[in-house]
Amino acid sequence: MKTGILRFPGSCDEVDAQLAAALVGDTVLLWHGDRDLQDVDAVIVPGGFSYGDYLRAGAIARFSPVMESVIEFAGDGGLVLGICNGFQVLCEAGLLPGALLPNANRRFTFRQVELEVVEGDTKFTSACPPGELLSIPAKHGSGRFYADEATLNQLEEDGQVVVRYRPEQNFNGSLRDIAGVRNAAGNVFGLMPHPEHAVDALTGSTDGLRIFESIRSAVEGAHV
Amino acid sequence: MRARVLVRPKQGILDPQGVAVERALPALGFKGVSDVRIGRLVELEIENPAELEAISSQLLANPLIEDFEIELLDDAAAA
Amino acid sequence: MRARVLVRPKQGILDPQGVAVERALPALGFKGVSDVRIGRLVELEIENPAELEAISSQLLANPLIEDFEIELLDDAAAA
Amino acid sequence: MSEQLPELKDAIALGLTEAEYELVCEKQGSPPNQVELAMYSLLWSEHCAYKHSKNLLVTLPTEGPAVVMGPGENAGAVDVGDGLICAFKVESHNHPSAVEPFQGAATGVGGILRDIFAIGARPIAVLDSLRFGEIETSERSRYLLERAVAGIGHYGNSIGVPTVGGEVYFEGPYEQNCLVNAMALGLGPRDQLMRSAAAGVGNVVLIYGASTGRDGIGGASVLASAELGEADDDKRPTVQVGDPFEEKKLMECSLELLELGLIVSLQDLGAAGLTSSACEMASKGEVGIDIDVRKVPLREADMEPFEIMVSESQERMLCVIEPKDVDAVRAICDKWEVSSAAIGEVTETRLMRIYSGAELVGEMPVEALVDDCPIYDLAPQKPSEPLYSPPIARLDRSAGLAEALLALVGSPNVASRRPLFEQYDPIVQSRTVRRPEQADAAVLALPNGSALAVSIDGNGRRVAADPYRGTLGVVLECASNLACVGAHPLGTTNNLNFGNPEKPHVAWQLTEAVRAIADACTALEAPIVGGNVSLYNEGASGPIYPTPVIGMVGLLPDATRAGRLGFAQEGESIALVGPFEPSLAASELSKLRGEPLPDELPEVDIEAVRDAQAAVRGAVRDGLIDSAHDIAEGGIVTALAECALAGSIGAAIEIEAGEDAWQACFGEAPGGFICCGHATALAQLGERTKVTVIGKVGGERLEIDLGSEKIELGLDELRLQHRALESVFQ
Ligand SMILES: Nc1ncnc2c1ncn2[C@@H]1O[C@H](COP(=O)(O)OP(=O)(O)O)[C@@H](O)[C@H]1O
Ligand SMILES: [Mg+2]
Repeated sequence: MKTGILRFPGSCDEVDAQLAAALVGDTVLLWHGDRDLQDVDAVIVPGGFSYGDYLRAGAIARFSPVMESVIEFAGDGGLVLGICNGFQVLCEAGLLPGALLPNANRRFTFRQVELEVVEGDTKFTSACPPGELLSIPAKHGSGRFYADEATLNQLEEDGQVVVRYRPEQNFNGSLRDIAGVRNAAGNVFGLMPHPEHAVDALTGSTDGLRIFESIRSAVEGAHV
Repeated sequence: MRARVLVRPKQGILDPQGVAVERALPALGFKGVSDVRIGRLVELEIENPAELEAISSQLLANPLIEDFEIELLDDAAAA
Repeated sequence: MRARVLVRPKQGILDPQGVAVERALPALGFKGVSDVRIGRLVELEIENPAELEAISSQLLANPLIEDFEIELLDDAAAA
Repeated sequence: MSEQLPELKDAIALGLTEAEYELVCEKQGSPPNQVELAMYSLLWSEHCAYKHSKNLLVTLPTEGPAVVMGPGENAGAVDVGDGLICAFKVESHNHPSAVEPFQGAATGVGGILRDIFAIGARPIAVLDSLRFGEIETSERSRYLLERAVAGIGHYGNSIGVPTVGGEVYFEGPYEQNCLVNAMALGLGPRDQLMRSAAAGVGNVVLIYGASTGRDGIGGASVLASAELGEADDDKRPTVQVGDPFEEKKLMECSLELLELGLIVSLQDLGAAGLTSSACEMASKGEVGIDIDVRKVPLREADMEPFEIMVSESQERMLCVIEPKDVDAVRAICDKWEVSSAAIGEVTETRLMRIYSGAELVGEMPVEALVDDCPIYDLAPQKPSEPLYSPPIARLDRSAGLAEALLALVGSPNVASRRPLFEQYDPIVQSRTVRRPEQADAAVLALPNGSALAVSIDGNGRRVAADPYRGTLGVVLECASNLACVGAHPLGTTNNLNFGNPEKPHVAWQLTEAVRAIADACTALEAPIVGGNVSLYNEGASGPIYPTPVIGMVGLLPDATRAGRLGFAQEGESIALVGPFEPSLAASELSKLRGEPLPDELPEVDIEAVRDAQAAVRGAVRDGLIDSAHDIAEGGIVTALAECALAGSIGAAIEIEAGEDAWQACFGEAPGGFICCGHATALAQLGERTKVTVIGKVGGERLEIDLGSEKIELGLDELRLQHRALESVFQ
């Protein structure tokens, strides 16, 4: 399996995502100005502050040449994972429902959070038993998930809410404690916390590794 | 021509910044201020003002969460 | 009464947001946009509009790096 | 530009003395024009010329086995093995932060990061050291704290460099003149180390990064060289606004240029902008430089030549490259969307020649600009009267020990810093083995399995009481912090934040502090590889507490064994380790009681402390003990509470209080550690240094039996107090 990690000017966690993805396969960094996705099996839109996140997080990055290819790739069923800023970019690009607003506490906040895996049978969570708790760091200034009531209801009905903050852990004010959602087709997933920063006991927990293992199973399952 | 786009959080969406300003005012001795909303002010020089609608809805505002309003400023009034 | 305070980066002060937006526009197919300045839009309900000047300079804007402009909106025009 | 030559009064307005102005005229052979005077006044300012501190700084020890680059370059560097170096330095942005805390602190971080990548190292960590007035009573201090922290986070988070540690203290003397110091570390290949000396006559001088505007004209340099009085609005020029996105691109672009070997020499543009970078590059390279200001990319069209030369616009770098590489360098800049322009040439003239197109608008000997500023001797004198008024009492004399402990744990100088540091990203780059509040020093993994440890420390109140011994304590505390994670020091950086050195008692504080840094660093074999000096930190009511801030970088061989501070396991033994002789002089408790500063602190046995550090370090490395924490503000009992809170587990302790239970509980001194581990392990540690087993880990309470008295508090009660700073951030 080969994972491509996007690199925008202003990306910060792209190398971290690459290190994590390298634990389950090959990796390549994809430059924002290039359209060629280099035959990757999965794409990660990483964390950071693409284009400075000026105006609105993710607002400018979604128009980059590489995102045109990613939108096409996702349309063809390719796996796309958006982490933090990547989640924001995917929402702005319309690949995921909803939007991410400035945190309710008005501050950039770093915290190790506990997430509940709501949907354990997605392409991104198949390695997690449903209901499993993951300890993963979150760090962002605009992570308050918002969608209108009707959309929220529909997301819950269709099993598109993949991970939720545990009680007391939702510091950003996300509606219904939503930490991550997938698209209707199930091949695009975005979340605010950083699974790539939870893949090594030396630097924290290893709970995030499950997400990457799930992606590998999805890709390799599809290949056989 | 100089133009101005006012971008506001949609009604019904929590605006924590606005709430914070509202909360800070009484301590500074200002009473009687309410319903504070904080948004973005974009001012620009544009050759073809007909494009402003598209620029605003595609880039300057996210229609899911924000409303926008376009004001054309005649050149004399421009700063 | 409804009022609006427009807060802008002072002339000569770097406006990183404005620069970023200006650079992004050509890629979206919009040419002919220049001199983009991004500021804050504050809208509020106030009992005594005479206080707006003080509120703006003390809380809403930082006079060292920002200018502000006050607009009183008649109640009908208020959103 | 005005045709008229500036006069003496203009020179004085720019901060030169009459004698200095006359010396400039003499060096120039005629009165300087506007461009020349602007450049002289900046380079001869305290900030650039170190005219009151140079003679002291040369007394610092700067050599050691690990030192690769000592003071004099953009940052110092130490060898960390396997062909890698760690570059590090601390910088102050005190006066800009007092005026506009968000941008002041943000651009402080931006500036120190540029110093790191200017020498070819990728920034891997930031630490901050902050001082404000009393937040419990000062609205202004709360505002400064909140905005400075937001600014540091804004810059460090956005650029993808983790902020892994820091310190913050609140004391009355910082009310008007807050301190905002930032330290950064970088990692890079030893053979790619870059220096700033311009070289190669005929080579091209190229500026890249942000365009040049009127930011901070006369800013940091003039500001940093004059006291900030009450009605000094006219000394407050345009504030510099930081753009971390621009700096992120600038950093990636610089590192790529260096990796490709396209750069001959490199220098960031900091205080005094193009003037100081170009002149220092020319000076170090013993060459001349011609610059055409019309070629500098401008943000505002109508700038005068002198404005372009002194602008302090952020996020800019200056490099010397070979003419054949110009296109290649500009192509890399374009890739990163960083603007670039060839603006000059290296010459053999040893002159700075400034052109505006074809017109020569300034010509100065490099040596006169950089080396000929008069250096002043200090006139140190120990004050006969107390310099600082006593703090306001906040703890009643009738309070019991338990009540005092709660007050200490909740006092702004001791309470948890979480509300601050959780605004910083401590983990980006995937190297952070110990985050804030997990251990006394931050720990960053290296590729070969070893790890760097870093700590930054200061204690203005103790230094104010006794500049020499107080400063010894600061340096020792830094090394103790490293020992607690298992690291030995490789090198040290320092930031000397003091008042007006022309005042004899400030000169005395400064002289004594530098003497202590030299003594302690020599004893610890932790040489000084760089630093910064920030003088004239005064408010209307006098100087700040003298505040030498020490940053120390160390190495531990096995990252997986990095120490922690929290109590680990039920049933383990707890020991007091090291030659600890507590005293209430200038302690946190005496501050809470509103006591005036004493005249001196007890003597410090540097060697004994050093040996205790070695013992603790060894025990952590060998995996012998499970926690280690050095005793600092609030004494042994506060340290015990911190270990219990960090480990979320209680302890039962017996302390032989002797005559003075207060001193035993809350007295402070360098050299004490709280360690926990199996009884046999602690006994083994006892063969290397003084060890007294004082209790056991367990339960949900902290119980301290002092013989005649007892302190018993639940962890919940302690935790609630410990969270006191949360209220500042709502
Ligand atoms: N207190 C100090 N101790 C040791 N070196 C110092 C001290 N203050 C400044 N230096 C050294 O002097 C040089 C110039 O410092 P500075 O003017 O702060 O550099 P920059 O222009 O990069 O900000 C640097 O090499 C710095 O490390
Ligand atoms: Mg420098």
